[in-house]
Amino acid sequence: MTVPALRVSGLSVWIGSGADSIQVVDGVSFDIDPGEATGLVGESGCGKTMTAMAILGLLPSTGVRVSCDHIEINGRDVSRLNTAQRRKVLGRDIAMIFQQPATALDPVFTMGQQISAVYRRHADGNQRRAHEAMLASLESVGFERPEEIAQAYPHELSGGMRQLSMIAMAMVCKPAVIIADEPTTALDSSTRALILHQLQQLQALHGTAMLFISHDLGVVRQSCRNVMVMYCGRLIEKTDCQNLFSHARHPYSAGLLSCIPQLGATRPGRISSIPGQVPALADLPSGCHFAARCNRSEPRCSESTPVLDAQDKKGVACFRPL
Amino acid sequence: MLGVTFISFLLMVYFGPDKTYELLGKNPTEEQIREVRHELGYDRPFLVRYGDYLRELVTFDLGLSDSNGEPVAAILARTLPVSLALVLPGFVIGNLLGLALGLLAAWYRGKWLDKLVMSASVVGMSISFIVIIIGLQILLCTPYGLNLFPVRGWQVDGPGSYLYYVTVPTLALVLVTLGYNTRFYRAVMAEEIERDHIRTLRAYGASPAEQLFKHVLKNSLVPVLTRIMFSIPFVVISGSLLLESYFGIPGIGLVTFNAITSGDQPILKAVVGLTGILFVVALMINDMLYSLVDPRIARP
Amino acid sequence: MSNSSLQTKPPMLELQDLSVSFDRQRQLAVDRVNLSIQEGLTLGLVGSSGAGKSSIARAIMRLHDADSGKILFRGEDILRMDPREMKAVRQRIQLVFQDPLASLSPRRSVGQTLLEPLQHFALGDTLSRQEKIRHTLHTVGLDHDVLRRYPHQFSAGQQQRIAIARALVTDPDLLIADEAVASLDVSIQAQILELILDLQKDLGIALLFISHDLAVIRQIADEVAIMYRGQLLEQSSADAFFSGPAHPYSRALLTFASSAEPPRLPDGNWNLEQARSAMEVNASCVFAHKCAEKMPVCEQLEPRSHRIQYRDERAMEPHCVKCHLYDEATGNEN
Amino acid sequence: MMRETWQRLKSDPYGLSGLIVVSVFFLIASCVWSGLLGQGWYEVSGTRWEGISAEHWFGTNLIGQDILQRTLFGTATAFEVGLTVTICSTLLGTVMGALSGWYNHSWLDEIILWLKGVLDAIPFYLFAAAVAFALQGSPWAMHVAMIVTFWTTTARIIRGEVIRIKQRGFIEAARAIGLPGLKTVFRHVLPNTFHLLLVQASIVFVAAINTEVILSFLGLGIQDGVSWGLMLAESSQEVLAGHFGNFLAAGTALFLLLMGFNLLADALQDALDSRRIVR
Repeated sequence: MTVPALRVSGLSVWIGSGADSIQVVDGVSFDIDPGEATGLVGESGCGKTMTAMAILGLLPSTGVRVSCDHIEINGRDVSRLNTAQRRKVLGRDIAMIFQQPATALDPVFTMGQQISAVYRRHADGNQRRAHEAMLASLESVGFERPEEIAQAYPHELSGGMRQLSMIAMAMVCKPAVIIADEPTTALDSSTRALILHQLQQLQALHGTAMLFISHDLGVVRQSCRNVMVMYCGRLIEKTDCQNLFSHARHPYSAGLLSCIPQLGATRPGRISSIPGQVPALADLPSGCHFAARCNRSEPRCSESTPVLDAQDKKGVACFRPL
Repeated sequence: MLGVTFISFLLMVYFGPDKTYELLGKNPTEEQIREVRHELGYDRPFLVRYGDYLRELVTFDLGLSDSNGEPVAAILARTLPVSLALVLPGFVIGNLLGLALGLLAAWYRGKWLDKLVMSASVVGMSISFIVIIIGLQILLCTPYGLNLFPVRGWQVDGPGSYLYYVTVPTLALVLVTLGYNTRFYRAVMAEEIERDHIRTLRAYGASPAEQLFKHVLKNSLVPVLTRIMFSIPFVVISGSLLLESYFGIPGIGLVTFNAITSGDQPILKAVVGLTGILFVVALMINDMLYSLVDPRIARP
Repeated sequence: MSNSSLQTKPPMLELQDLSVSFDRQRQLAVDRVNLSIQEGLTLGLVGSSGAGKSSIARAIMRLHDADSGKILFRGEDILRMDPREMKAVRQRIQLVFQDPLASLSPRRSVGQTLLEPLQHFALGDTLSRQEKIRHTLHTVGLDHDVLRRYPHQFSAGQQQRIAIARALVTDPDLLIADEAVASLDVSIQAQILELILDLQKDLGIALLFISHDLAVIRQIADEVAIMYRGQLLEQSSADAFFSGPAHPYSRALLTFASSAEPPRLPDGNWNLEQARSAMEVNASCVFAHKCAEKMPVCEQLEPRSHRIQYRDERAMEPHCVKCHLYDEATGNEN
Repeated sequence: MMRETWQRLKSDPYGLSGLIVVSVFFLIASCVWSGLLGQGWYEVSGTRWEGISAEHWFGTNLIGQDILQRTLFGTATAFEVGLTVTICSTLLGTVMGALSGWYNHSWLDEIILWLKGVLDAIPFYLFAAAVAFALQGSPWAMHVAMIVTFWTTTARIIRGEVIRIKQRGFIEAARAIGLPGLKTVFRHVLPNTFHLLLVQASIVFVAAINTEVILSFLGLGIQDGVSWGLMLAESSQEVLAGHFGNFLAAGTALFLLLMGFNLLADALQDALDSRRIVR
């Protein structure tokens, strides 16, 4: 059995302190193997980004509480590291791609300076070798003339070029795991296709594991083999993409799928939507959080909480799955 | 620049102190009044007087002081260095210290160190300049305190005496500006630290030193430089005015203050012009520094 | 394009050669667009960001001045109306925006927000206004106990319902929805789309639905218009369009949108100069620089707009496309 | 919305204590205005430089006036100056800022911006002195000088905020139904700047009191009556002779009031944080 590139178990996050604290991530556990891309899907506010930030340890130390059993990268637990040790891991073993490349890059340094700084920090302090690694990385994401990009400041690049540069920065140290948080949401459709393609290529080439966070099931289907669905801070279904689209088992996953408008030569019939609203995180119902909106719910759904088997690749947190 | 001289001229010269009565004493005849006003040029149209003033400024032909007949240019040349020497140390220390404390507070925002620095700066902001000056005098210059420094005066003839006279005014200036500076710099730095690209740095394992001194500082240089550049004219003129009149230091502030109270128009005109020039120079240097610091301005 | 149409009913809203520019920019935001919307039907206006879709909406509402052309609302040119006539038109046309929270005045309660248009257009008396507000809230699926609450106390979906209620309270004949579901999560998007479809069925209002998302357009539109860089490239009935888009740009859009197919890469011209030069205006076809079926003529001559001739019964519905491929004089017959 | 703000303010101990301090001072000032307190500020009721006694709690000054009475009266002076300057300069700043923000890029905006630039470029104390002489020693010269210079900051803040708000959807929505510009500004724009105005007003208040002290000290301030600035000016000579009554009384009162206002301004800023209300 292979060691998973990223293993997260029992991750929980609370915002606020004491009795007023709100749990935004609730016992999230999953594995991602080397070279595997897994999508994390859910609506805004369901805790996707919080999960990513908690894995990297980027949440502020005041006002937020994180607890987990362990977070392992290539079998090494990084959740108990002190800040100095953690800094050595970030960018070298695990790298993150952010949603807004326009603001995620420092406006007063050139792309080359920013990418080689990452390489020099983690791999090799030598200026020349860092420069070469930086150029190679820029080339690998599809830039024909990496020197030009290296000398450009972020504001001189288009949105798609900035995001490609961000990917080059993530890839420059060949990390074991990449977390991409809505990497294409800010881009238009043709650029989106290019970014997704390059991400897949690089990930396959280097055997990198990827956690791909998105609200868009279509994008996840394009770029990931496996998928996890999140609702109100909990993972409610884990499966592979094919399976989700053909046989979603959790009623929420199925409802979400039916909400996606379909293209076709004939005009589709009535859109089906999930009744009701996502409950406020401060005021979550007990048991299954989806029970009140679910047409299959029964009394036990609001009395006890269905659980998902922690490290399995497939599973559903539902008493009456489809 | 034109605007500054215009408004100042309007206020200080056109509506300013009228020397007619001073020269004539009480109960002058109408004839006398007209004669003196003509001599002083008060009866000429406003724009002509303003034009003359601009010409004087451009040619540095600033005329003679009304009160003691000394050339105005010479007075400026004598007093400006004194004022600079007086306020420069306090200005530099106040800004550097404020920057350091602001950076510290911003980095530990929400923690006890931040709260301590911020509370101290609120206390500092709440003490009036005058109270600080008098308080420092009691503590440092009188027999009721340490009695280490002179109460007033300025007889500088070397580094030792310079320190002797400059310490208390400098301390006062630092104390009065530190609170405001710290708060300002903390606000700027805290905003910068919360920006997405600093989060990116943390996600890629940059050390706090690299985040703060390389990225936060360089990104916040624009507001910081603006504040520093634009406070220079004020510190030199306004700041020195109070310090000099209190400590009896013969700098430009004192000269100006005396000129206002005695209606010494040539000096007022010169000071107003000087302020305008300082302001424009600050503006120009500021623009130059911008394009050095921010590539978005240099390479749009 | 509607000039060539065989429609017997006059359109409700018709744009004739409408051009709109931003402040002294070289490129027009909207470039000689002809478009028409029929009473009670939905026109889906599609294009990527910066294609000029929102500029059309803003020009119709006179929020932005048009350079040239006409906007005919039931035969009258909006651009030549005096303020009194315009006020009457504003009551008939209402807007719904992309960001629901931003479009609601933050310090005014829902009740105040809904009352404002009624007061402004002097509709009804105090009592009937309250009744109207209640009724409209019910129509969009909200209880009247929301009246005293403020916009930030609602979820995004509810906020958009409030914004729709504000638009409906004056009983408009045309609703312009500018990316009205783009910032919403899919489950809420589905609820809002459902609401809009129901409203249209019940109230019989026409809809100009602006979106970048072809799948959403497929759900809601009777007719489709495709824009690229300020120009209208294709307009047809939705069924004809989705069974066979004619313009190369439309086909590329549809390919990117249908997630089932693997993404097809645009030829990688990822360097600075090309990216910059792509921004330059060219006198020829606006899509030529990215077109997979480019011909030499495409870089020399601006294409004209053509009716596509179908042999079957759909020929009654005009399908127009602005591309040399369909021009017998300049391009190859497709 | 005001209720939420009040709730947050109440739960902030610093802000609450600031509010209490300011309220107590305001109460004193009201008593002085209504003739209940501090009426004997000009009476010579003792000998010069008396120490602390039951009759003169803070001692007496150079000519034997009671320092407590003078401090109390100075409170009223401080509020009079602070309120006048704050109200006038805030109104002026709001109107100017709203005009130049709403008619952004027009000639009106240009003129207002130019005026602001000029006023900001003139060193304040020189300006105050010039105004004092231009108005021939009118007792309102100090107020005028402060109002004329202080409105610029308020106007700059309001202008920036108006420009920001102008681009938001709800303004577009108001324009789409054809709401007239002025109505839009008053109904939809200015209410959203209220939180900034409140904070800025408290900052102006602090600046006004502070400046009054310095101007009075320079002889450009209060002409009749007594203020903390005049007391400090008196004390600057006395302290060298070891008489601290004036200095301690006026300095402490000044410090407490300014501190109260600063704390209140901070707490207001937090409580009205725009990111929490107007997202």
